[in-house]
Formats: sequence, structure tokens, C-alpha cells
Amino acid sequence: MLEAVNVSFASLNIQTLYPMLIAIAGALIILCIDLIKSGLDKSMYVMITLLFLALDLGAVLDFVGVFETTGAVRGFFDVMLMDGLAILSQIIMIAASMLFILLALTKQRFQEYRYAEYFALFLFMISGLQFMVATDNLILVFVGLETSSLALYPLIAMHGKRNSFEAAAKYFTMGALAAGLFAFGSMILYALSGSVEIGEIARTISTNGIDTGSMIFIIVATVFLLSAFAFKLGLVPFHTWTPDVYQGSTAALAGFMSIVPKLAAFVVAMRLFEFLMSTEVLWIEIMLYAIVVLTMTMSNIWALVQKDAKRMLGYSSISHAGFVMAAVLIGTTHANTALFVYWALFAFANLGAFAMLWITHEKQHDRESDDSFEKFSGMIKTSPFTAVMMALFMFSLAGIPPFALFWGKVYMLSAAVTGGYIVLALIMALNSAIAAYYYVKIIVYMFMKEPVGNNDYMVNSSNVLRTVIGTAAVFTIASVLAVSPLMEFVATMVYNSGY
Amino acid sequence: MIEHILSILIFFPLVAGVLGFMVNKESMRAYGIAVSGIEFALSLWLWYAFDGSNGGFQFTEMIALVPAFGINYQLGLDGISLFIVIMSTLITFIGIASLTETRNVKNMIITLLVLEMTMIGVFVTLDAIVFYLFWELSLVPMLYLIGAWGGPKRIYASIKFFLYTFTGSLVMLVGMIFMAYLYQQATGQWSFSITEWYRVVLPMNYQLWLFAAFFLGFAIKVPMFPFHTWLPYAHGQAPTIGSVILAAVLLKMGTYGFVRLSLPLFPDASVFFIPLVVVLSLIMIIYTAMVAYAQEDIKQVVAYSSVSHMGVIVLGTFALNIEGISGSIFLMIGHGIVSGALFLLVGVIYDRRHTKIMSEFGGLASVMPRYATIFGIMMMASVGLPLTINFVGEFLSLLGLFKVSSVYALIAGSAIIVGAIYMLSAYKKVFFGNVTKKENENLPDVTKTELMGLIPLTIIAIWLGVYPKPILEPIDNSVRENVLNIMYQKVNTEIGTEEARALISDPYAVKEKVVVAAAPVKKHAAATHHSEGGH
Amino acid sequence: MEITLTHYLVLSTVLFSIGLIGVMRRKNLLMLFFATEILLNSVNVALVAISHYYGDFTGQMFAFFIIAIAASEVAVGLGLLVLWFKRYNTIDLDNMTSMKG
Amino acid sequence: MEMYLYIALFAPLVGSLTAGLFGAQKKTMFTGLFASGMLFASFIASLLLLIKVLQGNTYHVEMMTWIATGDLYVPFGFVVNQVTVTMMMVVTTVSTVVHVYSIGYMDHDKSFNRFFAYLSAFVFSMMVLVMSDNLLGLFIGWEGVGVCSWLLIGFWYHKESATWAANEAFIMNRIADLAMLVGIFILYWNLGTLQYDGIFAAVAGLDHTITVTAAAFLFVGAMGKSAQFPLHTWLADAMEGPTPVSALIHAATMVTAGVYLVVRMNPMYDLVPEVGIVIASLGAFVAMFAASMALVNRDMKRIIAYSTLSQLGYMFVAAGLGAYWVALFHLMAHAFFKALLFLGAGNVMHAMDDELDPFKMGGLSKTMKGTFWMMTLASIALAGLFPFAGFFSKDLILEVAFVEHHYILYTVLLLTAGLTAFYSFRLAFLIFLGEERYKLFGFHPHEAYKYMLVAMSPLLVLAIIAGFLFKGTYYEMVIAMLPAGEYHVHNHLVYWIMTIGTQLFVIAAIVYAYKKYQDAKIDKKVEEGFFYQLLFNQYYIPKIYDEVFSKPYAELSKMMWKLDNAVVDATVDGIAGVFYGTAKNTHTMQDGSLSSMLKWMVVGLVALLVSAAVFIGIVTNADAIMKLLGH
Amino acid sequence: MFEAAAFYLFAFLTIAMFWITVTTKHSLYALTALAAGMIFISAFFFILEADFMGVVQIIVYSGAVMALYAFGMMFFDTTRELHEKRVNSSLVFGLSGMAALIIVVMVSAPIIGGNIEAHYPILEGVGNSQQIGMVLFTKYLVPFEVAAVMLLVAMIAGIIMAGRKMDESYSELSEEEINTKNAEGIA
Repeated sequence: MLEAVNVSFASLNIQTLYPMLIAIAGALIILCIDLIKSGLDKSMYVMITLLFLALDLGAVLDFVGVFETTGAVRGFFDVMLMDGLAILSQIIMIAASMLFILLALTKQRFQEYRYAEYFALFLFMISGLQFMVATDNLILVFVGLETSSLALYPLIAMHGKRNSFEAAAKYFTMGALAAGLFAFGSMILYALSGSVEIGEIARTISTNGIDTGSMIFIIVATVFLLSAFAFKLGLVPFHTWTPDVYQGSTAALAGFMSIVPKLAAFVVAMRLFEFLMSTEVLWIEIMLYAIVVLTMTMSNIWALVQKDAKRMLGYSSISHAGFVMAAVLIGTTHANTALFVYWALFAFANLGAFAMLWITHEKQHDRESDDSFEKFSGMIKTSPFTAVMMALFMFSLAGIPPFALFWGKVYMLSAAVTGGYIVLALIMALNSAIAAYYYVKIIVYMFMKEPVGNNDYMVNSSNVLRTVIGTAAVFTIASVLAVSPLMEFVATMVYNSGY
Repeated sequence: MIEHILSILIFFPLVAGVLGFMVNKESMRAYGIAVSGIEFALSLWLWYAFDGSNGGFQFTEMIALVPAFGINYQLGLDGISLFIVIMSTLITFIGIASLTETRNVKNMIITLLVLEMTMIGVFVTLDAIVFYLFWELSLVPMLYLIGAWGGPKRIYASIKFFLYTFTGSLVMLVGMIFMAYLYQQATGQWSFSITEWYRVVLPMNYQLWLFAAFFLGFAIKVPMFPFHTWLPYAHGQAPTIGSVILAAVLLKMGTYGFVRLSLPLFPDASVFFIPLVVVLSLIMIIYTAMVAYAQEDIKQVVAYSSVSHMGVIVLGTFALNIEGISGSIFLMIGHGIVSGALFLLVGVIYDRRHTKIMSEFGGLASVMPRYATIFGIMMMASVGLPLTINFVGEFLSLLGLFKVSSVYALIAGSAIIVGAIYMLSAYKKVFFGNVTKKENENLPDVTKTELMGLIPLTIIAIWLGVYPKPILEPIDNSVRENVLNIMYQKVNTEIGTEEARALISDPYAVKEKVVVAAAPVKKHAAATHHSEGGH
Repeated sequence: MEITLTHYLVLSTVLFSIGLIGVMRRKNLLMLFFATEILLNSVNVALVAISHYYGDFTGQMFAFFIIAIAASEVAVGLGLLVLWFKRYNTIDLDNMTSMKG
Repeated sequence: MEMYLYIALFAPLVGSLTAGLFGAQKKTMFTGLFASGMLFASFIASLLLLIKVLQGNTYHVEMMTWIATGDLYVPFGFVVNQVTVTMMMVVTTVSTVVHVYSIGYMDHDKSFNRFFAYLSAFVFSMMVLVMSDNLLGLFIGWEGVGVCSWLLIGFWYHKESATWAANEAFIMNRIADLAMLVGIFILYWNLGTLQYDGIFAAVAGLDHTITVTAAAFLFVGAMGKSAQFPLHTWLADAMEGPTPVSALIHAATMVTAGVYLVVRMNPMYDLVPEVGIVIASLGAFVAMFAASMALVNRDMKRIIAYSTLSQLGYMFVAAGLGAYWVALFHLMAHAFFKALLFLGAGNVMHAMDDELDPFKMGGLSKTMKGTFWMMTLASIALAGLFPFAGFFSKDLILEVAFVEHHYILYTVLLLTAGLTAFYSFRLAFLIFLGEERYKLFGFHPHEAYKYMLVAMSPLLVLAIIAGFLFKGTYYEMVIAMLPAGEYHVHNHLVYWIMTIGTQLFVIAAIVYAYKKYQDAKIDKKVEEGFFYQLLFNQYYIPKIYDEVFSKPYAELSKMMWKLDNAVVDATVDGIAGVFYGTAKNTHTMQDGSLSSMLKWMVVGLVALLVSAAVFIGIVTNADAIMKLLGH
Repeated sequence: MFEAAAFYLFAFLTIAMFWITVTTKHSLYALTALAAGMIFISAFFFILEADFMGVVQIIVYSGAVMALYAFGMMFFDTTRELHEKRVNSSLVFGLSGMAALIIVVMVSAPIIGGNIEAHYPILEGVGNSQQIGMVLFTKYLVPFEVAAVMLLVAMIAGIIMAGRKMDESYSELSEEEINTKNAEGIA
């Protein structure tokens, strides 16, 4: 007969759940409001979402202090894990989300913003991502991942244009395949170690030591998990969804996708490969190296020939992901710090870039692609300020000093150098040279060509959007001041959580 | 004020440029002239406040930028950079003052002011990352200048210019980071401060790799053979003002980099690479001079000629003795003045005829005598006629190189022959003979606006040729202090190579010898006294 | 002859590969979803087997959640299909190539 | 006394700049007068200095520092001593005369002012060259005169031939200048100074081979300026310039700068007799070579130019044999009568509307008496008949060669003397005697302005008296600096035989010339002859240069340019192209179809699996593989 | 012995079913085969003494999922013959075959079952469901709740996307058109 377990409530560390619970609560409240009175204006929902995200962020920030005093906090039978990575990634994700959700307040009306559910799903997605990063239990990771993805697909589709349906369908199907891969990979790990908690697995493996058999299992597991995460992060050759989905979804959402879910995936990848690399199976390093180089280079090359700005930015974000994946490969504290620093800076630069696309977005019924380069030609003549802003973000993405991403690039390169990956550093450097070409291409269109047709650029702009862009711009320019504290903060967080 | 003079110099143009957005289109040109004029005046004041007898860095500033990573906003000025800075401000001032562009002047002037900021930043910063920052930033306004106001193939040219230089400097960036890493290994903390790096003595293999990395960045900027092909396009397509600044200042960044970074940081590697560098430079001198001779476009002639002269500068730098390095730095200034003036001059006829093909002209000497005279003087300066600015530099550079190898010097010396060949033939084609084209028969001679730019440059070109002392002295001291002394100290550690020791002598020992051999100096003092009596 | 864990792993692998075949081969979206179901189920088999042989519940838990995930995927997937079908009256992949390059 | 020095030096500069201010304006007589006045001032100052020097004192001033870096120290320093003052006298005298003369000669030229600006500038450079107290200062003047000669040769810039000649002259000089620079480098790095005093003080202690190289390189520099073979072609072409220019620059002063350099550096050349021999032999060769070309030429000015060339050869012989004072003396004498000759030629050109072919003239002695006499006397001086200047200076060189036992040189020079007499009188007779052929070509000759002739007269006087009047004092003066040497054939019989023999030989040549050319009939048979053609085409050397150097250089340059685009640039674009091409070819893998996307995912998966399998295979069979590889 | 027989039998059946599912041209066959395959899999669960899972499997798949699919098929009217362009199936089979082969070879490598301690041991003589409940509501409470959220999300997604509101998209209408529509809506 099974004896009843009694658990003291305190031991649950319920506060580890607060952030996610806040998000979920927010979503439910939105749904209830919609039930009570439908057809309310989107601005109200946006603000509620913003409110709950703010609460969420507060709850996370609350952990910073806790973490600095007592270190990583585990909760709910050690399922929840609030360590430095979790806290950092949640901060970045939520902050970015807060900026991105504001982009919903456009002048034009779009299909998705007619739905209260849109914002509910958004919050659900955030909570799912938070669960994903705030645990080292593969099951919860999986569930969280699926929650966020299943919320994301409709968000894409709800834009209600052919491209967005297509994008959602493609993303969904490939996501299903990726889910299968992830499940299979974790199954192998489970078979190997009898546990699904990364920490446990690592411990078991290190106690058992590594013989050929277990090495083979580790490798198989790596193959599948690597594929799964390569899909989520859009690493070559698992990237094929990225450009289509970015092009298919609205600029706002595409920008969001290029930042937030990827960061969550990065955190999990960090947790996983931390120990996979520690098994010192040479193959894993080689493969990571290959994938990183392949991703950076190929995506850059493909971006060269794009004709649609959003699609080009899609490819560019692939190459940035590859660039950052290098940190996972290097695996030093310096590198892991660089990952977060880079991503934080990248978040703002990319936010700005996509927001610019979003603010200039017109509802054409005729044109095949929303943001073709021709649309921007001669912008400096017609609306100079917009052009300068756009150029600013492009240069920032290209890593021209002193704009935000430059510092991330320097720090990342230094991580590679100190990690002993000089060649990798050189490849990264040359890649950002290739990348410069397609960023400059937009500049060329905006500054050096004559205007074609009469494009009303600010068609979509509202005070809120302008504010968001302004914020991004200010941060992008003044980032140099923020870099140092950011570095120190991130470094301590990462170091103290043992990565 | 005086202790922040450098920051002011850097950021004044930027602020002015941003404010420029609010200036009305018509009065923009005046605004630009005023701002750049003030900037120039400031730089002159800098000279006044500068202590020429002190070879070290002056007006130093230091603000921690990224303390966690050892990046500081560290500024400092020595004899080497002082005059390049003044030249930059002067060229910008003159460029704007004699601006004949009519399309979209407002943006152009703002761009020029931003460009000025980046140029000055490169030359006064003492922190590698900040140096790199300005270095890269300078590409952006130039990209816009070429791409927006350039000729028919401007976009190709501008992108080529941008990507080419960008690629090279990225490799350099990796080198810088590695250098900082080595420093961190040695001292336990990060630092990108160049003055800190001067203290680091590197083993040979590191020196070689780092030198190569830095070299790529600088060589593309100079531009050295075979990395020079972006330049003709850039010059060919750029508007006059763009070419002027490109040739006068931007190219100097590369050679300045050699002096400021490559030599003191990697002395042994520098010695090791002398053959390579020298051979490249020799090819660069003669080859480009020949290509210049083959051109049909007068602007291309000037463009290639400036490449050819840059070769001499590099040679002087890698002579690794005071004569050579001081000479090369002086030649940087000379080349800046002269090539700047030449591009302005080409611009003059381009504005009138909208072509730069030499066969379109001929006999201009009778139509535009003043123009022909100024062009002639500048041409003579460019072929290094004594008592013009370039002779001093070229003579010293070659003199220094001769110490390293007489053969190199002999070959390099042929620069004065081939230079004369293409310059004279070009001059002949444009100015001599009878006026063949009807359009040329009544071209107006140089206007007041254009003279505003040309006269000062002409005066400087001759004044500094006759009396280079005030510039040469501070350069001399700083070369001893900040280049040769450091190299000497380093190569005489146990790591230093034999060849390096053999080549690099103690700069201050040299100074002693001067005092001994300078018996004439006293007589000279007396003599000047006499001569004053004589006048 | 004793049935070991390996048998089950092999079985699951085979099923998984069948799933892969389906994923690559099917052009009809509905059929494609079938294939993804197969993928997940193949994993389930292995998980439950492992949990049995290790005498540990985690595997069954995992399988349980995978089933849940599979179910919700079906819901979303069908939703997307309905949307697509209502607009374009087809669920054939070959009509889904407006974005490329 | 420095004041006089500065006046002598800078007066021409002042004149030049003043004239330059009016450069663009149309003719103003003022500029000409002012410039001439300045020159005259300079001349007076030099004269006063000469007197002082004769009293035995010399002057050395350093105006200011020019270049000082490392242990290089180069001031603007000037010296007045026995040698420099001689040169100064020559320069100022001739140039003053030429200036005054030019006022008339350039009368009708619209660029009158420009001309004087250039001309005075040239004098200034020449003075710097002469008076500088260090090699680099000399180099300033050296290049300065080069530029002025470029400007003046190309003075009539609308004439293709003129501008071409100007560039040729400049570039050829540049080639020599490079050698000269190298010589300067050598001296600097070995002696640590460029001051003459310093060099002379230390040069004795220098390793012999180094001295030889330095001396050789400096002499190459001298060859350029003094148009010695093989760098001689520019001088003949330089006659495109206005005639006063030819008189001043290409006869009297600039071209003698090479000789002056050797004389000035005599303490060094004394140490390297082997170089001296080379110089002397080259000089003798050029003397003969140039004279031979002068025999058949049909261009009045070119004939005189070649004679200048051959006279320069004489000077180099003397200098090479260590008889520096003789060289300098001949330089002086030659300056006077050659300038005179040119100016006379100028008059003739004026009369004949710039016609240069003497065969189209004849009988001008009637219309142009003054010019006729002046040119004849100048020719006599050139031929070296007693008691004219030429006799004292030129025969002295013959004696030097004889005394120094270089009999080959002596013979060559003797023959050349004959040739000289022949061609100079051939010219004179063709122009002034015989019937008036110019009528056929419809010329209306007239005598030049009076004051032009007056201006020339000082030269005439000097050409006559310079020899016997000055020789003694000059000698006394210069031996203070230059190695003394009486060069007398002590055997009186031999001496008289030599002297008289030479004179008779020369007279014979003159008479032959008279016989042959008084009626200017052209001997077709001779003219078709190989030698005539050879000489007439200047030994085909200009052609050869054109074929061997100019054309190939142009071709090569064109090739280089193509290379630059087709190879160097193409590589860069190629690299970029590779990336872009890859993109173009591979971005289609994104064909938008979902199933191919899924395929790519599976492909990635399988690729990872395969690599894993391979890896595991290797690891598990590591030792087996090692065995296979034979370790 | 019985166990082995059962294993092989069901293994064969499952593989056969799924094979049909992915290969057949007939969508009804595919559906049926899939359902059958699911049921056979549940059989494995019973063999492996995971009764609860077995039941869940049958209910969820053969029940809910299949029902959904069946509905879907009728909605999409794909009951008749499928016309799918076959693209180089050799590649398809090759890839999968290779994958299968490699993984099979790999996973059939001996794993050290040694000292893997069961974190949530299966006890004898206690009902499977009971124990599952125990684990599920302690250790896996959070994932369970998240799964609930996930199902909610899925539901919302399904409802929205199938809803009539999606039939027309504001994103494709110009502002004016939207205004007119709204006016009609009110009227």
C-alpha cells in the first residue's frame, strides 16, 4: 500500500512559479474580459499585457537579489530551477516582449489585433518560454517549448494573409518534426542515465564514466537534440523555415521571433551542451564547430541575394544566431557572458530594424513582397529622418562602431580568442564583413538612389511606435555606456550559476 | 578648456553637424565654413599650446569607457599626430570653403563635419578600440559622399571602398583583441590602451602574426599594392571634395597606423617584414606610376600618383631610423597638402567641362593662365622639387631607406623619374599645345571661391618646403620618444632578434652625435645674427 | 529468448524511421500530421519500455506528456488546416510555395 | 660684406617675382627693365665681392636652418670664395647681357613679362647652385635651373616640339639627378654631413671604394646637366627655346654646372684619379663626337649647341686630368664667346623671321654688319686663334693633355680643334658670305636694335681680352683653392711647334671651310654618303632612344594598366563574385515547398548520424587504423 | 516465451500498420491503419505493465485524435484517392533507411544498466495508476499544469483559426474598406 507523502509548503518554493503564474493569470484575465465584453479596443489589451509583463519582470528581478545572496533556487521537487541563466534570460525576454507588444499599437488596423486572444496567447507563450528556461527537467522543457510554439503558430497565422498562413503551416509542420527529434533525443538520454534532469544525467554519466557504449548513446542523443535545437535556433541546415516564416509574419512578430524564443532555446542549449561538451567526446565539438561556421557563412551568403528586406533580415538573424552559437561551442564563462551581452544588444538593434520595417508597412494588395528594397529607394529625399534611423539600425547590425552590436561583436570575438579559437574568430570577423554588404545594400537604396513612386513611409506610425523606435535608437547609440555594467552583471550571474 | 581641447576638437564638428540639420539650406554653406573654420582655428591653437620640445603625449585625457574590458576613452597628442590633425582640419576647412557642389549641399556639409570628427578621432586617440571605432566610423560618411554625389559608377565604387576597407580592418580588430588578450595574460587585466601596450614585449611568433593582422588593415587603407584597386574607383567616382579628403587624410590613417601601432608594438616583426613591405612598396611606386602614365583621365593620373607617393611614405616608415620616419611623417603632411590641392585643381576643370579626359583639353595654359600656374606649382611640388614641401619628405624618406639598403633606395629613387614622366606628360596634354576644342576657347579662369582653397595650399606647399623646421622638430622629438626609443628598448631585451638590434640604434645616442657634429650650429646662430645685420 | 530493452529501442527506431519516411513523402498535410504522430508514438514505446526495465516512472511520465503534446498539436494543426482550406480549398503542399529563395 | 652677398643672390629673385606678378598681363617694358636692373645690381655686388676676394678674404654665411633631423643638418649656407666668385662673375655678366638683349629680342612676344620672370628665376637658381655651402643646397639650385630650363625651353608652349623638348630635358636631367642624390646619400651616411668643409675634411679618411662610388654617382649627375654622352640628346632639342635662353642656359651657365660640380668637389676627385681618367676620356670622346655632328647639321642653333657640347667635353678633360683651374678658366672663356655666338644667331633669326637653315641665308654681311663682325670674332675665339680667349683656355687644355702624357686624348682634342674651326666658320660663311640666297625665299633681313648690339659688346670685349688679360690674376686667385699646376711644356722647341702647329692646323681648317662653303654649293654625292647620313641623323641616337625607351615604356604602361584591371582588380571582384555566385546557385534550395524543407531537415539529421558513425568507427578501431597507417 | 511472441507479433503489426499509413494512396486506409497502429502500441504498454498509459493511449489516440482526424478528413473531403506528386522516393527511403540502420546499430550497443538508481521506483503490488497519480501530482505537478495551459492554448488556437472571424482579413483590406464594413455591420 502506498503511504501518503506530505510535503511542507515552504519546501515547494512556490515563489519560483510566480513569474510564470503572473503571465498565465494575465492571459486568463484577458480571456475573461473578452468573454464579458467583446470588441474592446486593442490598446486596452496591449496595456494589460504590458502591465502583466511588468509584474512578471518585477517578479523575476526579485530573484536577482535572492540569487546574489543564496544562489540558485530550486522549487517544486527540484523541477523549477531559478539560476543565473534563468533569471538573465527571463529579464531579457520579458523586456524585449514589452517593447515588441507595443508595436501592436499601429495606425492601421490589422486582423490579429481584432482578437483579445491574440494577447492572451502572447502571454501564454511568454510563460511557456519562461518555464522552458527556468528548469533543467527535459520534460518541463519540452512542455514549455510546445506551449510557446503552439501559441506562436496561431499568432503568425492570425495576420490573415496568404503568406502568414503558409508561414504558420510550414513552421508548425517542421516544429512537429523537431518535437519528435527532441523527444527521441531525450529518450536516448533517459535510456542512458535513467533520468531526464540534465543535472542528474550529468552526475550519473560522470559517476559511471564513459565507455564506448555510453559514448555512442551520448552521440546519438546529441545528434537528435542538436537537430531539435538547431531547428529552434534556425541553424543551417535546419534553418529553412526561418526566412519563410519571417517573411510571412508581420515585421513586429518576426522581430520578436528573432529575439525571444531563440534566447530561450539558447539557454536550454547552453545547459545541455555544457555537460555534453564536458563528456569530452571530440565529435560533439567538431559538429558544433561545423554547424556554427556553416550557419554564419551560408546564411550570410544567401542574404546577399535577397530582394525583400524582411527576408534579408531573416537570413541575417540566422547568421547572428550562428555567431552566438559559437559561444555555446566555446563554452567558457567569458563566452556564455558574451552570449547574453550580445543578445541583449542584438535585441535592441533588431527591434529597431524590424520596427522600422513595421512602421513603413503598407497594406498592398498587389505587391508580392511587403518590404522589397525598391520601396526604400531615395528615402533620404522623401523622409530623411526615417532613413537616418533605418541606417542607424543597419549599421548597428553590421557591427559598425560605436553602435550597439559592435560591442557585442568585440566581446564575442574576445571570447573566441581567449577560448583559443583564433581561426573561428577570424571566420567570424570575415563573416561580418560579408554581412556588411547586405546591410549596406539597404543604405545604398535609401541614400544613393532616386525615389520611385510615392511611398508614404510613415503610414503605420503612431506615437507609441515612434517612442519604441526612439528608445531602441537611444540605446543603440548610447550602448557604450551600458556595456560595462551589463557585462559585469551578466558575468556575475553566469559565473555564479556555474557556466 | 585646454585640458579637454582634444575632446572639443573631436566632438565640436559632430555637434555642429547635428545642429546643422536645423540650419536653412541656403545658409548651410556659410555655416559649414564657419564651423570648419573654428575647428581649424582650434587646431592651430593646439599647435600654439603644444610643447614642441617634449616628445611625449600631451593634452592627455582618460575616461573609463568599459572598465570591465579595459576600454578607455584615452586621448593624447604628440608631434606625430599634431600636424596630421592640423592638416585634416585645414583640408576640411578649405574643402568646404571652396565647395562648388550644388546638389543637396546641406547633407554634404553635415557629412563632411561628421567625417572630420572621425578623422581627428583616429589621430588623437590612444586606445586601440576607440581608434578602431573612429577608423570604422570614417567609412560611413565617405560611403555616403561617394555614393550620393559621385559619378555614374558611384555605387559600385562606394560599396567596393567600404567593403574592402571594412574587411581588412576586421582582421585588424581580431589582432587587436588578441593583443589585448596577451596583455591580459601578462598583467592579469584587460587593456586596450596603446600606451599600455607599448610596455609589452612580445615573443617573435606572436609579433609576426599580429603584425600580419595589423598590416592587412593598414595596407588596404594606404593602399599598398596589391590592395590598391579600390582607390582608383573611389577617386574616379567621388566628388571633388571626397577625393580631396580621401587622398589628403584618409589614406594617412594607414601609414599613421604603421607608425603608431605596428612599429612600436612589433619591432622585431617590423624588421623581419622589411623585405616584404619594401618590395611591395617598390612595386607600388613604379607600377602605379606607370599605370598613371597610361591613364587618359587626369583625375586617375592624380589618383595613381597619390598611390605612388604613398609608397615612398611607407618606405620611409620602414627605414626604422629617425631620418626615414620623420621624413615619412613630413611627407604625409606634404602629400596631404599637394594631392589635396591637385584634386581641387582637377575639380576646377571638371566643374567647367564635366569631363576629366585629357584629350578633351589642351592649350589651357593660354586660356586659364592663373590656373595653369597654380597647377604647375603643385605639379612641381608633387614631383618633389626642392623648396617645395614634398622634397623634404621624399629626400628624408629615401635617405633613411638608403641606410637600410642602397639598392632599395636606388629603385625607390626612380620615383622621382617616373613621377616626372607621368606628371609632365599629363600637364603637357592638358595645358600645352593649341586650343583644339571649341568649348575650351573661353573657359573662365579660376574664380575667387576656388582661389580661396588653392592659394593657402600653394603658400603652405612652398613655405614648408623652404622652412620645414617648426614642423620637423616636434615630429623628430616624438619619433625618438614614441617610436624609436620604444623599439630600441624592446629589441634589446632577450627576446629581440639580432637583425633588429643591428638595425635599430638608440635614438638618444644619435642625439648626442648631433650635438657633437653640430659645431656649425653656433656659427649658424652667429651667422643669422650677421645676416640680420646684412638685411 | 529474452526480450531486452534493446529490442524495444530498435523497434522504436524502426517506427521513427517510418515516421521520417512519411514526413518526407507525404504531400497531403493531413497525411503529414499522421506521420508526425508516428514519430511521437515511436518515442513513447521506447520510453515506456525503458521505464519498465529500469523500474522507474519517469519514462511513463514523459510518455504521458508526449501524448498530451501530440493531442494539442493535432488541435492546432487541424485549426491551421481548416483556415487554409477555407481560403484556398486545398490542403496540398504544392500550393504552398509563394515564398521562396 | 654679407649684404653684397645677399644682394648678389636675391636681387634676381626679386626681379623674377616682380616680373611674375605681371606674368599674366600683357607686355610692360617695366618688367624687362626692372629685371635687368636687378641683374645689374647682382653683377655689381659680385664684382665688389670679387675685389674683396682678390684681396684675399672669403665669406661664409648661414642664413637659416633648412632641414635638421636625426643627425642630418642642412642650412641655407652660402660661401663666396675664389671658385664661387669666378662662377658668380660669369653668371651675372652673361645673364645681365642676356637680359638687356632679351628686352629687344622678346619685343614682339606677348608673354614678355613671363619670360623675364623665368629668366631671372633661372639666374637665382644658378646663383644658389654656385654659392651654396653644401651639396643639398647645390641640389636645390641644380633642380631649380632644371625647372627654369623646362619652363624656358617650353616657353612657346603651343609648339609641340618645344614642349616635347622641355619634358625630354627635364626627365633626362631627373635621371641624372637620381644618381646625384645617391651620391649625396653615400656621402651622408659615411661622413655624417653634407657641408663641403665637412666633406673635404673627412673624405680623405674614407674607404677608397666608397669614395669611388660616391664620385662616380656625383659625376653621373654632372653628366646629366652638362649633357654628356649618353644623356646629350636633350641639349640639341633644347634649342626650341628662345635664343637668349640658349645663350644663357644652354651655352654659358647651366650646362657648365656639371663641370662646376667636379671642380667644386675637387678634393674628392683628387683622391680618385681612376674616375678622373674616365671623366677625361668621356670628355674627349664627347668633344669629338659632338663636333662631328656639328659638321653637317643644317640648323644654325643646333650647330652652336653641338659646339657647346664639344667644348664641355674639353672642360671635362681638363677637370678629369686634375687641371681644375684650367677647366674653370675655359668654362669662363667659353661662356663669353659662346653666349656671344648665340646672341648673334639670335639677331640673324630675327632678321630672317626665325629661319634656321644657313643654306637659305648668305650674304647677310651687307645688311647686318655688326652682327657679322661679332659672330666672326666669336667664331675665331671659339676656334682658338691667338690672341682670343679661346686660344688661352683651349690650347691650355691641349697642353694639359700633352703634359699629363695622355697623347691619345691630346690627338683627339687636336683633331677636334680642327673640326671646331671648320664647322664654326662653315656656319659663319654660309650665313654672311656668298650671294644672297635668302632673296629666293623672300626674306627681308634687317639689323637688330642698336642697344642689342651694345648689350652684346661687353661679351665681345671679354671674348677677345679675357684670355691674356685675366689669365694671370685668375690663376693667382684660384690656386688658393684649386690644386696649382703650370702645365708648361718645358722643352721650348716642342712648345712652339705645338702651339704654331695647332694654330696653322686651325687656320687650314678655316680656309678649307671657306673654299667649300663660300658659295654654299651642296655636294649631292657626299650627302648620300653613309657618314653624312650618320652624322646628319646624330648617329641615329634619338631614334634609338625613342625606339628602345620611350615607346616600350608607353607600351608597358598600357599593359600594366590592363593588368591592373584584368588581374589585380579582377581577383578582388572574383573573390566577391565567388560568394555572390554561390548564393545565386544555392539559394534555390529554398524552393518554398514544405516537403523539401522537411527533406533538408532529415538530410541534416542523417548527415550528423553519418559523421557520428564514421567518428565512432574511427574511435573504436583507432588502433587498427594506426596499424594500417603503419605506426 | 509468451512475452517474446507477443512482442514480435505486435512489433510486426505496428510496423505494418504504420508502413501502410505512410505509403498508402488511400487516405481512409491511412487513417484506419494509424488507428490500428496506435492500438497495437497500447498493447506494448500493457505488456510492459504500464496499464494506465495503455488506457490513455487508447482513449486519447484511438478516441480523441482519431475522431478529430476523421472529422478533418470529411471536412477536407480527402476520402477519395490521394493525388500526390511523388518526388524521387529513392532519396526518401534511402535517407530514412540509412538513419534507421545507423541508429539501430548504435542503440543496439550494450548500455551499462549498472548503478542507475530509479528515482521514482515502481513498487510491487501497488496499482499502476495509483503510483502514477502519486508521481504526477508531486514531482510532475508543474509540468502537468503547464500541459493544461498548453491544451488551453491549443483549444483557443483551434477555435480562433476555425472561426468565421478569420474568413476576411483586415490585413488585406484598406482602412476605407474596413470602415465601410463596420458601418454595414452596425446597420
